[in-house]
Amino acid sequence: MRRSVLRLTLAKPAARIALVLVVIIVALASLGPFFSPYAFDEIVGAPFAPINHEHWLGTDFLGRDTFSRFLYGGRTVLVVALCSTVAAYVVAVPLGIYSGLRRGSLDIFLIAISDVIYALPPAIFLLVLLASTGPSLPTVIIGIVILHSPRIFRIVRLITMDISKNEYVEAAFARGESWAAICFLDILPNVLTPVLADFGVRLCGSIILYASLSYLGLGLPPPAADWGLMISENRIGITISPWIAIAPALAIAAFSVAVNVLADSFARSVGRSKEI
Amino acid sequence: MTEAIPLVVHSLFMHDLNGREIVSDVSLHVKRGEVLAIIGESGSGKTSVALSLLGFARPGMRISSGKILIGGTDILSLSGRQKRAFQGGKVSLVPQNPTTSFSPRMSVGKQMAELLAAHGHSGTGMKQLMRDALRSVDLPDDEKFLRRYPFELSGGQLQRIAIAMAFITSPQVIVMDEPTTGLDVSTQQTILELIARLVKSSSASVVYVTHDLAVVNVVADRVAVMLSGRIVEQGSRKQVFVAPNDDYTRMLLDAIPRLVTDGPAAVPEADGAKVQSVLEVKNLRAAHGHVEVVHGVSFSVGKGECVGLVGGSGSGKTTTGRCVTGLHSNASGSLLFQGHLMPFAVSSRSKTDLSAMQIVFQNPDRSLNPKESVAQSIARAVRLTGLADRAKVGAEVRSLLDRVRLPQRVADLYPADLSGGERQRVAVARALAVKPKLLVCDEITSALDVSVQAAVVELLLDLKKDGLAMLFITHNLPLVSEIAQSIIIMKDGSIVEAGRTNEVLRSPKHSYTRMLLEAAPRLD
Amino acid sequence: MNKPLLQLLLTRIALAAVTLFAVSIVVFAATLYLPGDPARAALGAKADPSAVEALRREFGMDRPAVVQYASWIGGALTGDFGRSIPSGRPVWEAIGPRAINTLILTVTSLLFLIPLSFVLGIAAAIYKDRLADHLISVPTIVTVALPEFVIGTILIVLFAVYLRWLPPVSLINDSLPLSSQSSLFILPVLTLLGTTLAQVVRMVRAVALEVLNAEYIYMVRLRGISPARVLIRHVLPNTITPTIQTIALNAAWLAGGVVVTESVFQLPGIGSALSEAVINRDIPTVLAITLIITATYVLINLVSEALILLLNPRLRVARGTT
Amino acid sequence: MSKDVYPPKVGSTLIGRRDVLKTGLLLGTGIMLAGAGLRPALADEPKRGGTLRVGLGAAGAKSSLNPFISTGDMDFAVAQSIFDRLTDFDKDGKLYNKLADDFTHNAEGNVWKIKLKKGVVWHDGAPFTAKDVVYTIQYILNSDNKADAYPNLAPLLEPKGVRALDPNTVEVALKQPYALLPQVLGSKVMFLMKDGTTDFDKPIGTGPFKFVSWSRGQRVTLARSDNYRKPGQPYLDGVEFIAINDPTARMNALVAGQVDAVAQLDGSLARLIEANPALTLLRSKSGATTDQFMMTTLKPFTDVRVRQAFRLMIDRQQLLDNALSGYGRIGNDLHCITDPDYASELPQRAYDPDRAKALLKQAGFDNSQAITLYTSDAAPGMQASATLIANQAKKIGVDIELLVVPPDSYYSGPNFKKTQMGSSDWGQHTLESQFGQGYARGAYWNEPDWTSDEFDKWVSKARTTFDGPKRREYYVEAQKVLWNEGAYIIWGFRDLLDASSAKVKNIVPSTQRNLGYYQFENVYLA
Repeated sequence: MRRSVLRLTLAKPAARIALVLVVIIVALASLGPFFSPYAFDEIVGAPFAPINHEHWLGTDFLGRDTFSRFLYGGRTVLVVALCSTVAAYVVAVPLGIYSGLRRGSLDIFLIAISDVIYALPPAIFLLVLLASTGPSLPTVIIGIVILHSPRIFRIVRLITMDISKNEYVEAAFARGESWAAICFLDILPNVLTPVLADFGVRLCGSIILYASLSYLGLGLPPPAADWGLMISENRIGITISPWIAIAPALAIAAFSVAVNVLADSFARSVGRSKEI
Repeated sequence: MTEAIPLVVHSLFMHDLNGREIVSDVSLHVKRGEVLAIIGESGSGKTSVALSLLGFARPGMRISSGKILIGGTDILSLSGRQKRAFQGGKVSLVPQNPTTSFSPRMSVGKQMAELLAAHGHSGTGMKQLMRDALRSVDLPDDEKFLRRYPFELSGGQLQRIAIAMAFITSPQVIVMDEPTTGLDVSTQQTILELIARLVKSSSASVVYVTHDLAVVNVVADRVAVMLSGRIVEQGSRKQVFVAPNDDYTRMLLDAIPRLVTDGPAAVPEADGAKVQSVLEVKNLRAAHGHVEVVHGVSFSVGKGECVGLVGGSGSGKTTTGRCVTGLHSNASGSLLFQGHLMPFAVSSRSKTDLSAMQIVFQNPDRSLNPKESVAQSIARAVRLTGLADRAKVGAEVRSLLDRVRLPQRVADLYPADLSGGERQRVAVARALAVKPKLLVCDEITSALDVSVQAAVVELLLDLKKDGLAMLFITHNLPLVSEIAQSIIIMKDGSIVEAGRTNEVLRSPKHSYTRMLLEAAPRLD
Repeated sequence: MNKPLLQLLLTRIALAAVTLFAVSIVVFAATLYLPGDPARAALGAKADPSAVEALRREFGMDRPAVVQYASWIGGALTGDFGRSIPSGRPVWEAIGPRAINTLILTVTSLLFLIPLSFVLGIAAAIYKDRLADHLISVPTIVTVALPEFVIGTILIVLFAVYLRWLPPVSLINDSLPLSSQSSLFILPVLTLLGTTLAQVVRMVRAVALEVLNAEYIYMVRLRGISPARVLIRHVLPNTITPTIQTIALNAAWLAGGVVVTESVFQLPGIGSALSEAVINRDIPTVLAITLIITATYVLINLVSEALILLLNPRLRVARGTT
Repeated sequence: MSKDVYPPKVGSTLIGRRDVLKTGLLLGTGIMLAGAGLRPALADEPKRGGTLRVGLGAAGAKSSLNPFISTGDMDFAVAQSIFDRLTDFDKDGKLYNKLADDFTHNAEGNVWKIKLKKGVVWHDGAPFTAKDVVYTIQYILNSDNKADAYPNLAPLLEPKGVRALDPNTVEVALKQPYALLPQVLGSKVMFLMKDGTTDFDKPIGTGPFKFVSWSRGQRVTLARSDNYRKPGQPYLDGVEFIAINDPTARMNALVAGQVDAVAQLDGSLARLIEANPALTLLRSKSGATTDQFMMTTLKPFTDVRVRQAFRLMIDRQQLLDNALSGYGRIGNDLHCITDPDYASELPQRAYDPDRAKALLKQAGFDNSQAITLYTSDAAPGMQASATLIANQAKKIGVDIELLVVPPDSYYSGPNFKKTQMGSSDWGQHTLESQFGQGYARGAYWNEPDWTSDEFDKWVSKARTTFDGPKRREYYVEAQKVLWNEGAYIIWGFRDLLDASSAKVKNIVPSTQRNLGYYQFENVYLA
């Protein structure tokens, strides 16, 4: 069953291309620094030098090798996006299952909290949060977790309520199975598939949020190489050396499109495999 | 010759998008005023054939070759506007499930008017037609009724409107796709009568698609039996029912549960000595929220006894079953299980009580965890008995599979890979794994095809022989008559009649029981 | 209006009010922790401590937090958001005209977003897996993956710097009628559309697919109703309701997206006013704008819920049915 | 945004002595000469008409039309167009008379008479008189008005010390003799307003342009003043100042023709402007700096060897090339390169990482402790130079961490002067005003809190010396102390860079400030 979902997910060429892209970009971000011709903060020439055989993407506003910075710059985005998204699931899925299965006062409390967080526009929330605590990566991650969690929580809760109406869950209760067994064997595996279908969209959202924060100067401090920061700090030269901003923008876009396509394909195949 | 016959299907082939043949070489014809019933089990292609008569194939399917002549015109050769003039005009459809067949955000009156407008009617003539049509299906014909939205009407009312709409344009051909399946037992009967009446007074050729042979008996002039996309037998109703030529037809006929008024009597009764009761329910009351749905029900199930709990939808039979198994705790009264008092909530029952009573549900799709293989599913239940050794658990799983007559190879399969009947057996095996004393079967056969139903019933009879007590909840009277020694008839949350099965069926005392008996289709 | 519907609406409104109240507390508490003394920031680092103290007193920043909150929320409820610390003028005076610009920006975006997403989403659903679907789905899936500032920057380079069709910077002149400056809104609106359209189109497409495959649509079609009528009278109404929530969420996203978009185009709206206020430690302005945006957000959700309730004949009719 | 304007760098108490008088007289002559030679030669006949649209930074909600409280570039540019001063600095930094006609003083040098130009008219038609000057000076001297110039004037005189002798003569009685009064009256925040002015909602000045309308922090519209004292001028029908804080957006707006000129261009874009025939690069070799400072009150910079080491580990050429794109001059850890008394004879400090390392070792510098450098994009090349310096420090094993904050809250932020290192920027100054503001004991803008008895000794000696060459000698001695022990790392002087559309003629780059000191009376559109 699981294998068939995977096969279905990758049935379309678009999904396979997306997988290749994801692999390439993850490899680029994690292994890139080992292959980079220069250090990310090394001054190698004049600012905004054009593309040449030595500097494959020219130099940036300070005269650093753009290609090297590009190779270094993917880590933070991917790590922040991945950490925050995964952490949001880690926080929200157990709470959602608990809330959906047991209801009660904790459920009402959690719903109320999620209502309040829902009411805060994401960008505004992060702006005020980072302005009041000072920009730091852990805060960014916590902020994104806070934004994602209630949304995941709601979905998990609804799906759990839906699943718990299934007869196999009732049968398990009637048989005297423990709460833990029911949560881990009956609810969790069945919640995970539909919930993970959104993973791509959320990861994409995290990437965009982090990149936007970077752009507003609330991300990693310079001289760090970071795709979002690279776009904003070189924006001034966009008409001279458009590729400096375009390379990281493309990487961000390609990664998040690819993740989106994969997640989409995954979601569709989950839908289809249910009908079989 | 063809001019005289309103509907002729000539060598129809249909394929799905993967090129699999769904309908193979189907040819049939229906004369003016004649009713042809197409019978088949799920996946036989009968509905595909029915829809193709309107020049339509469901998504994922296509009509690959053949001719469908409606009044001499091949509907498949028509395109766009011309075809639409036929659809709803010269050939109309009565759908299977009335509640999902009406546009939810438009009043029924508007939907009727829309149909008539599309076929050239307008003004007061149209209004008159609508009123007549509603009266002909015994519905109110006032404006207020026409302004109602589909969700405000019952399934039966909606199906009446659907039927009215099928007849309203005086089509040459009317296709009815399982028009009573989605309805309650008691409603089924009246709708069936209505259809029979309308068909008789109309000159249209009717194609009636169903899986229910008993229904066919009421309406059909001729019968076509379909299996795997082919018509295996076609003939007059009498010929097919009395002297079927095909093995499959015979099998279908045999599989139908018959109302055997002397059946259960054949099961040896524990004579003289009073049967030791496994479960005693006393004055059970249950409510959904603040609405009481079960009003003081008392009955008992003896050791090795099968009690049939029969009723229509809303009778409270399912809630009663759920109360017994601890899944519905909003209840009062007392439950005596194996001689001791048992609380209503699952969470306050003892492990031994929980495993001593098991429930199997109606819908096999939802009763197995899709993420667990058959072996995993059953093994989980086996482990609850305290068995931990891997090899021993495995052996127990294998023996359980044997017991429900499933081949060992299904052990590693997932629910998605199994048929409905197989899933239901896995559910039974899982229930048996904890060695219960009482099995509550909640409509366990009603989602299954007739032929599969028969096999499951046979399995249950086997289990009963082994001494397992059963509470068999169903709406299907003939089925109960085959399996239960005693019977309880419920209506609106109360027991209206109870007793030995053969006695109740032979001489029903309550009018509702009589009605149910009459509604039960028979083949003679 | 009938009773159950009215009750439901009132419950929703009450819930929204409670939420907004909770949010106001959270935001107010957050600003108390903003680093940097707003009074000192307003007077300059070299300011005389007694002047700082005086300003703190003048703005009531020396009072306990609860008292500050009470007086602030009391004022906000009557439309008085206090005075901006650096300028000493009423907050509303500064952000009022800017709020209008933001309103124009977001409302225009919505006016394009809604019909466009329905046309594109339903078209993609009808032509599922065919060329038209791909032509709609591929660009939308790409734009949804791009942050506002990337889309904005690309649009500027393309339409303003190279093609020179549109102004790259939205320099709105308050003394001229806004109608004469519509070209200044085109690129910002396109940017906001780029980030939101995709999600709504995808949602509409998914819902429309479900509707198109619903039994009642087949039934309507098999009654010989023309495709156009099927689309407009049956598919569309049944697609709208489930997508209202998505549109509302995206409208709310627009409210947040304006911060980045306005900064990319230097459009004087409340989004850019917020960034400025945060930098200037202009707490009253930060509070006012956050509250306004959040209130809009909550209001949009409320309206969408009300619309869903009103559009649902089940609740609109409610003749004794639950 | 330069902190030259907000918050203002002021405060030197330039108490002169009796013998300062000679200098004053000399300056007075200089004023005349400079005034005479001001009018530039015009290549073409100026055309009348058109509105100049200028894109520049603004201070948002803090923006005001009050010329005495300046905030961002835009407010200053607006004040420059509407108002005049008594004296002013020309493009090369020489003082000349603007609305003053002549300065005279008594023998002691503590009572000055200022003759005013005749025929100067306010925008509302009223004549400009001595009463206006008296009102303005008294307004500034009232601390309630929070005028930026208050600290400049308050030490010099009491409000009652200024009075009008006749409509064209103002008498200023100082607390002590002081020679540099004309120079002080030419400082940037010393605008003149009309007698009786209480608010600035519709400011009235004597400048070339009069106020039309504004929206706070966004846009100010000005029109030609028809009664401007120079006949036929200004050529422009009006000027429109448009706030565009983002440098990229400013550039885009210029390229797309939304504005005709922009102030504060990033060096990296200068090449682009030069290559584009439709645009003109405006470049002024000014004495402005973007620099770094080391807090002498915080470890490890309490040790002079560490300060010296940090100055040696800086690759100045790279900083100039990469942080300023080559638009500037290399610095020698001294301010005020444009001042005649600048110590140009001191050897240029070279890049010497080895010696830096050795010095650090001597000082027992702990390489494992990171140094925090507080910085921002608050001035051209500021954050870039900080980034580069951190990078260069790494080469000798010194770890510098950047603490970056948004530009607008840099100088007013809570961390300013609280970290081991900070970034700073200085506009064009004379040595005298630079020493007064940035090097005086206890002065707030003495950013590194650096003090030296020896330095103070030479400076006070210089101030009492009126023999030019001798005075220069003392200044050089003072600068030697700075060169050896100072706490600023002055790696370069940045050119003031602006750009305009090629059709904008006659913006004459000034060392004072961007876009020709924002003086547009000679500017016309071709």
